[in-house]
Amino acid sequence: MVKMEDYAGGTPAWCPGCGNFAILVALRRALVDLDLEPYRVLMVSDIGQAGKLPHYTRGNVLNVLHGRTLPAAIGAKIANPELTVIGVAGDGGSYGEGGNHFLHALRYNHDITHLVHNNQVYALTRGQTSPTSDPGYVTRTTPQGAPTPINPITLAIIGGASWVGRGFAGDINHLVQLITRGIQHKGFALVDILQPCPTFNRKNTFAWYRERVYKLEEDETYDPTDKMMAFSKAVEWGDRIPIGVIYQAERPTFGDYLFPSGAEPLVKQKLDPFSIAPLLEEFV
Amino acid sequence: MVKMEDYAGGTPAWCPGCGNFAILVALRRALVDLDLEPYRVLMVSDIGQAGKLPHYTRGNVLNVLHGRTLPAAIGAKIANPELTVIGVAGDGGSYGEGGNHFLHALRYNHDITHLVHNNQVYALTRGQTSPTSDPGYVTRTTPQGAPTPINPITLAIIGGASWVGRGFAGDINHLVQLITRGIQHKGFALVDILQPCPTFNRKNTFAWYRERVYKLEEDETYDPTDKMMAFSKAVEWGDRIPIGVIYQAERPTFGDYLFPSGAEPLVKQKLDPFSIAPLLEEFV
Amino acid sequence: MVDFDFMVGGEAGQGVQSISQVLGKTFTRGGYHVFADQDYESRIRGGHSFSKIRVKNEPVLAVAEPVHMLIALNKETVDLHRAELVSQGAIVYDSERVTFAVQDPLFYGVPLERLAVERGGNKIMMNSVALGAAIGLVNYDFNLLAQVLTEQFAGRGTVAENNVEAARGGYQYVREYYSKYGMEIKVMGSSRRMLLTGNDAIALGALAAGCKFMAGYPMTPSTPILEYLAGKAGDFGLAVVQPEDEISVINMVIGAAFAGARAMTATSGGGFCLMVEGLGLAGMTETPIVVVEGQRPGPAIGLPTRMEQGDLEFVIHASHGEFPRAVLAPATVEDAFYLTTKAFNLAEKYQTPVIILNDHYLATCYSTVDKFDLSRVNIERGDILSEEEVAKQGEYKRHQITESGISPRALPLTKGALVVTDADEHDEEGHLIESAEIRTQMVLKRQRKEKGIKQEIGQPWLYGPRRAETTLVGWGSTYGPLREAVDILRKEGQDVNLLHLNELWPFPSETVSEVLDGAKRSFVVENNATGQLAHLLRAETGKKITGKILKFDGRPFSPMHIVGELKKEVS
Amino acid sequence: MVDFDFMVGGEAGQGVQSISQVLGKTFTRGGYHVFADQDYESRIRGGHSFSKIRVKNEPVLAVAEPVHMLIALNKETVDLHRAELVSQGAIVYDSERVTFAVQDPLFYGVPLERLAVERGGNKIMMNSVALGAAIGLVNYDFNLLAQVLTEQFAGRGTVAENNVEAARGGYQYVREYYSKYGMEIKVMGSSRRMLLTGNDAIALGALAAGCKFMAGYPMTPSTPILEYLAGKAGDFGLAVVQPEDEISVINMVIGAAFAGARAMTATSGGGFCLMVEGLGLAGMTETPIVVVEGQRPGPAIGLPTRMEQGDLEFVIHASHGEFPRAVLAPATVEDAFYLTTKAFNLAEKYQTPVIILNDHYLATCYSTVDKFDLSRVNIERGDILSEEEVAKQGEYKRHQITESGISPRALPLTKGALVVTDADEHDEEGHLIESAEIRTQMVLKRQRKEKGIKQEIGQPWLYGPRRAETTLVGWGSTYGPLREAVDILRKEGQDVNLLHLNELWPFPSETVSEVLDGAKRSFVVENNATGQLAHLLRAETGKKITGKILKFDGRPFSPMHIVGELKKEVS
Ligand SMILES: Cc1ncc(C[n+]2csc(CCOP(=O)(O)OP(=O)(O)O)c2C)c(N)n1
Ligand SMILES: Cc1ncc(C[n+]2csc(CCOP(=O)(O)OP(=O)(O)O)c2C)c(N)n1
Ligand code: SF4
Ligand code: SF4
Ligand SMILES: [Mg+2]
Ligand SMILES: [Mg+2]
Repeated sequence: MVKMEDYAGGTPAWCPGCGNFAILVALRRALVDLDLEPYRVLMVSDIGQAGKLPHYTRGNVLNVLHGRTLPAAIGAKIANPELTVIGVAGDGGSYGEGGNHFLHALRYNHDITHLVHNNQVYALTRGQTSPTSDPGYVTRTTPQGAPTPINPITLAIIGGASWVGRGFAGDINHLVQLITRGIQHKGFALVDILQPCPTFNRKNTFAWYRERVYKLEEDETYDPTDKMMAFSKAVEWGDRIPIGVIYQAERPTFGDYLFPSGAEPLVKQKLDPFSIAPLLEEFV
Repeated sequence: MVKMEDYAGGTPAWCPGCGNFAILVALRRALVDLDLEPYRVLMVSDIGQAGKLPHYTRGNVLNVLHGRTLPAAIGAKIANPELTVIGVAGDGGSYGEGGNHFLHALRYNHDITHLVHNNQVYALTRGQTSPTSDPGYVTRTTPQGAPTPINPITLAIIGGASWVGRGFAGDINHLVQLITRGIQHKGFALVDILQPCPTFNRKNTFAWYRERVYKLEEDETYDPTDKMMAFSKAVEWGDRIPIGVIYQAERPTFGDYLFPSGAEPLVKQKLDPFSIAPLLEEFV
Repeated sequence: MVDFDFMVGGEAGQGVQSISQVLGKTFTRGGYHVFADQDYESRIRGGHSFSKIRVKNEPVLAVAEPVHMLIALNKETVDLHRAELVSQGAIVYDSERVTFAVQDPLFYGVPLERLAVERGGNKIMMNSVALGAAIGLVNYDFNLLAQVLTEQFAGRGTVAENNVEAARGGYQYVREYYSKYGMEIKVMGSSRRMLLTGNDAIALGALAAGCKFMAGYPMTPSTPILEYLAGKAGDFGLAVVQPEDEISVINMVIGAAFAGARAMTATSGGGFCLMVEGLGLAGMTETPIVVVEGQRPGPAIGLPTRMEQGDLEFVIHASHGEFPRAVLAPATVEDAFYLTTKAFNLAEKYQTPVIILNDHYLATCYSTVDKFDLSRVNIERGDILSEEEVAKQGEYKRHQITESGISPRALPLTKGALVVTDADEHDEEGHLIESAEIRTQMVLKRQRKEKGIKQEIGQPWLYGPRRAETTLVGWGSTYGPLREAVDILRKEGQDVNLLHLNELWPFPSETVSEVLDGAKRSFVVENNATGQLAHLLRAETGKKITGKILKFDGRPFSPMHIVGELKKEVS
Repeated sequence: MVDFDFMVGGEAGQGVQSISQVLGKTFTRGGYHVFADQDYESRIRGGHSFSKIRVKNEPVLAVAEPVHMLIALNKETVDLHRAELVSQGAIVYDSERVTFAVQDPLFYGVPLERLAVERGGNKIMMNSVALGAAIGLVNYDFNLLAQVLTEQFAGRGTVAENNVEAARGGYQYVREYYSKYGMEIKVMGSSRRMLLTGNDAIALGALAAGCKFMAGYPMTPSTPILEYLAGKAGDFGLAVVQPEDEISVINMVIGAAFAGARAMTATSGGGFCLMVEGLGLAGMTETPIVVVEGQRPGPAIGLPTRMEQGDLEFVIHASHGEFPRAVLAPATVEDAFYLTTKAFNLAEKYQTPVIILNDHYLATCYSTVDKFDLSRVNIERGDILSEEEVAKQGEYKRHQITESGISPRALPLTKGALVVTDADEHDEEGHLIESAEIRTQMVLKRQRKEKGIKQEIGQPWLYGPRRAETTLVGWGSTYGPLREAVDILRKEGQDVNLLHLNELWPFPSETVSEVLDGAKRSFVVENNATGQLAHLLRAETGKKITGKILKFDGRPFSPMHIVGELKKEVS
């Protein structure tokens, strides 16, 4: 049985009161609940406050360039599908610098879980606007206020993600459930997490979110497999903000697509130069 | 009065039967209809068969790197809003290599018109899969058939584009209208054009499209300002494919956002080193 | 003579940098010269950061080794830096929150937090209390501090007033309890010199040069340039945008420059990597752009908030294919301003990219500088044809082949001219070609521009005698420490001079060769692990440098470190 | 002795390349050696493209200047290339579709299109008719051609048969009408040698080396590597993916390599630009990756389907910061195969990126090559710890500091080991740090790996005597033309040798210095405009090359061109 101590790591370098602490605890608890030993888990993260998370727990870790979490995670998953691969990144890395990877990961349906610490700001670089900053929010690079943001939830649903959830760092128990389900899902699971950054985001605070979030799980009529219903929830933002599993569907993963009849994990295959002998004949 | 000859350019290096010829004619006619002299127009294009178009007509031309049409066009438009800026690119450049720029151009609502020659294939590089290849379509890089594509029309509507149209290279008159309206629109106008590539796309031919396309303009109940209606048309693909203005809305452009109280075009401003004298005091 | 070093240390978030800046301004106003550096971690709160602030009665371009006063915002600062203090030094710390096992005679306890609350109303103002205490200990003029604080917090209601009161609390406390502290800094006079960082100087340089378009994606150490310009965009009618990524950035800059606006960006090595393809596009389309590359330790993310000079050869060879470019690496804060204005001129005159190779050290250190002489800033836009000129000339060809390699520009929307350019190889009209002959002509045309640029490249700076037994060779921001090292060594009787390069490419081979010919031995001093200047210099001149003094731990050189390393080398 | 040059020319889409390949295979099977190059435009239909196919009774590595037979699929081909024909030459053309004002005695008209329709059923088969005619004119064995065509179209129903019949039509026509044509090529024997391009060789090398993950984004000239591997993915259990862009590509490759698969990509300069930041990430995280960079003329898009060696210095210095890498530039098609297998070994043994610097010429030219000796291919994966080894060793540290600089790898999902790495500077465990000491240690550790790589770098090839008055210095794919140029010059009595570099970085300075010391004068021969090897060589050895023979028109060197240029230089 895996225990919380198995996932004890270094001391976080985050600010007191940062929403990231809750996400760290929730991820650790989810992994414990799933009884996954750390050596079975690969966390891929990028640069930003979010990206530091893997250093504060245990597991295999590939920390990459800002915005490149997804391609690195995808490469690793294709090479060894037996790894549980979890992406960890910020809103800037995921939707800004890494926006193209995000867009295309949605349609390919890679079997990885992507946690986005969405604090609606570039935190590690000290508070510039991010693609999810609320419109009008003033930052040092947008003295006139931020422009129209993107909505990662609608994009994910429309773009082809097979599992889309939104969590809130202010509700750990709910977040544990959400991350657990995301990891269990076979296919690309986006977990967009509302993460207050008390230092640089003075608007979207714990209190601000608490007043607004409500759980989809509490609405019995809500059916996350209904795309149009999911879409109507996805566009909600402002007075009421839904959290929970917003959308889910079953469709073949990229692994299924790549090797329809299955294949030995690439990393386990034998390397044999003589295997190419028949190919040489093609060139005679 | 501007005439068709004003827009006569070099001899196209396209294959006989290519859909690009019709797009070239349509663009020229639209510019003539709009009575825009060539020196008022800036065509920004990238690398690919589509990207060669500006060489075959007249105007100011900035031909850039594969996938980079949009940022270059945006930079030019911000610097000189008096230019009519038209982006010309393929599906690969627009939605693959340039996917991130596309995603973000939607939300910023730059006042440019972007023509995508969507042949659902990488043509200039000789026939690899593109982000819009029909699923299962076999190319040299996808012997197992192409994976799930993106739908640029839904993405554009959801992503915030204020004007979204789809044209067909097999219907020039309709295409002329569409491009004209796109250019007239104040804000980001995406004109996705179904462009048969007889050489590398043996599936989506003129005949294939002809059997399927129908004009939204012919349906009197269709209201492109109704987002949900637009969305329901946007997801149509297969037996019936709508062309025409799919979505339109009015919202402030990026120029309005950047200079809410207006500004002299950047290129017309006087450069004066002494203007910074007051700033030096800040550092005393 | 006054040559006094403060050091302030604490956690990220306690205002170390702000103390350092206010202290610097306060002494600058009193006629002193200040140089301050910044050492901080890549985190927002906690950890340890510190700054040295050197105050001197004559120009100063580096911090010195010994510390005279340590302003400790937490206990760790004392533990870490106690040993760096001179024997007569002072440690200002919060006597009510921090206790030490051994009570040191240098300890000057001040109830920082209590006074902050009592006088300012908020414990966050303990940094102002500390400022007051520091000023008080050296018996400097409190009014100058009060002035600076007031301006610093102008427009924020009672905040300014409260901070001044907090500072006054610290000031009065030390005047009362520690009036017999030995070292004094008297006001020398009144000065309107500026105190600013390399980043500030570059941002101001860009504005002075008429930069009208700035696109940037945040990246340490260059983010402040983007932020400063964003703050001035409204007033100066320039467009400042933060797009989705650095690829978008560089291509927007190219678009804006093509349309006719002076355009730039600022990034670090990682962001620059993403701009490399665009750099070549600017080269091919002959579009004038300015790119600031603020180096930090690599590869990859490396040490985001630290110092390195590891990108020299990368930047000179960046992008596939061959095209002319200029690379300028400012030596001082002042140099950063003037070189930035020069960068825009070179870019437009030669229609090609110009790179300002900055680094974390110069980007973040504060230096006292005379007000920039704006009459020295010329705006040379090169050949841009008006409508009339176009009409006179007949058919306009964007890439006309000329002897200088420079083709007159016309800007789009010039009646009579169609401005056509292509990322592919093209003919004079800008249309794509396959011809071997035209290709050759176009390569040669672009190459000829390099000759012109080379003539405009400033000569390396020589400090000390023209010939010396030992020549130190440096580049970029190490100038200050190197210069001081030469002073120290010469005072000790050693025959040393300094050859310093701040305009690096096209490489000023002749002067470098000549100076090295006069030296018995030569040493490059570089903040990197391989000696990139030595490598480049050998490629350009054939000369082999005797030895390399290298440092690649993410920290800048200090003069004494250079002196020490050189002695090891030549002993 | 047979040394016969065919040239085939026509529009894009007429099958020039396919004729060249089939002709090449046909003669290779008869015991000859073939070398064929490709000249084509960046378009799919129309324009002009051509190929030279040289057939020799002994090994051949370049095409020669004079053409013995011109196979003209259109009139333009005759107009453009008539002058290149030897006086005894022949021009095969469609006598019913093309007419010429002056009827040349060399004209061998064949009703290509008519025979294609009559015999093959489709005018598209006129290229097969032309093939038959060419074989017939030189009175070669038609059966060999029929064999090759049959295999070429295998699995496509009657297409194979129809093409053979079309070819037979051409063959019979010329045997009937032109049986007295003077030059013959007799079958020499039977051979199972291969005919393949540099791209083919690299793709096969990757498969032989056990590459299990290939990500690529199409870009000339490297696309065929991606396409070939995609075609074999199913059979060889390797994953081949075409992601959204090159940034995704390189980071996927890094992810796959980190997880433990041998992983690679192939691109050109423009795509490589976008991979540069990832290259540094591989350096920092010590992840073994192989990147093929197929050069073409730059900057920017340049001439997409043409030849240049303009990226040498870029590739050696690419990415900010400093880390070890290897750069291998295959000299021949055969070399491309073995160097590719070596690239994977170097990458894994030294856990760092290895770049195969290919170019458009080598990528696309066909060469007769002995079957690759698969027993020469060793798979050396370096230190990878098993579960047992990890258990024995105790705590696993991914970036353990060692004398060689190499830290034993464990792959994720090895029980007992947590594999942790970071794009930031990190400690032995892989966790990010701020410490100056650890930073220094880690930089030195990575740097030490370069020593190991340097020892494995093969020595430059020396052709001709060890010492000569004139030494030509080349690198990469120019080996064939250079070697032949040396042969020509030596036959003329000149004392010339060739120093050729195919393993370029770490630079083999010692041998290069030694050989140059023996030469009175030396000339680099490079397909670029600045002489990048000369620059690099001087940086590494201090030696100044006497002169540069440069070509940058997008076309490869021919032996005679080199001979001519050298004579100009030394006269
Ligand atoms: C290519 C590149 N550009 C910019 C940076 C600088 N950078 C580091 S973190 C960051 C923003 C992080 O924002 P986000 O991803 O939202 O993470 P957060 O810090 O808010 O958790 C940026 C721009 C970088 N490291 N690399
Ligand atoms: C960075 C980069 N990667 C790849 C290429 C090669 N390339 C040129 S055109 C093209 C694909 C073009 O496809 P698309 O945009 O759909 O245009 P089409 O030719 O189909 O009109 C590619 C991959 C390039 N020029 N630059
Ligand atoms: S800056 Fe914001 S996101 Fe970063 S650690 Fe502090 S509170 Fe958290
Ligand atoms: S390859 Fe396709 S897109 Fe390109 S010119 Fe030919 S038909 Fe048109
Ligand atoms: Mg964020
Ligand atoms: Mg296309």
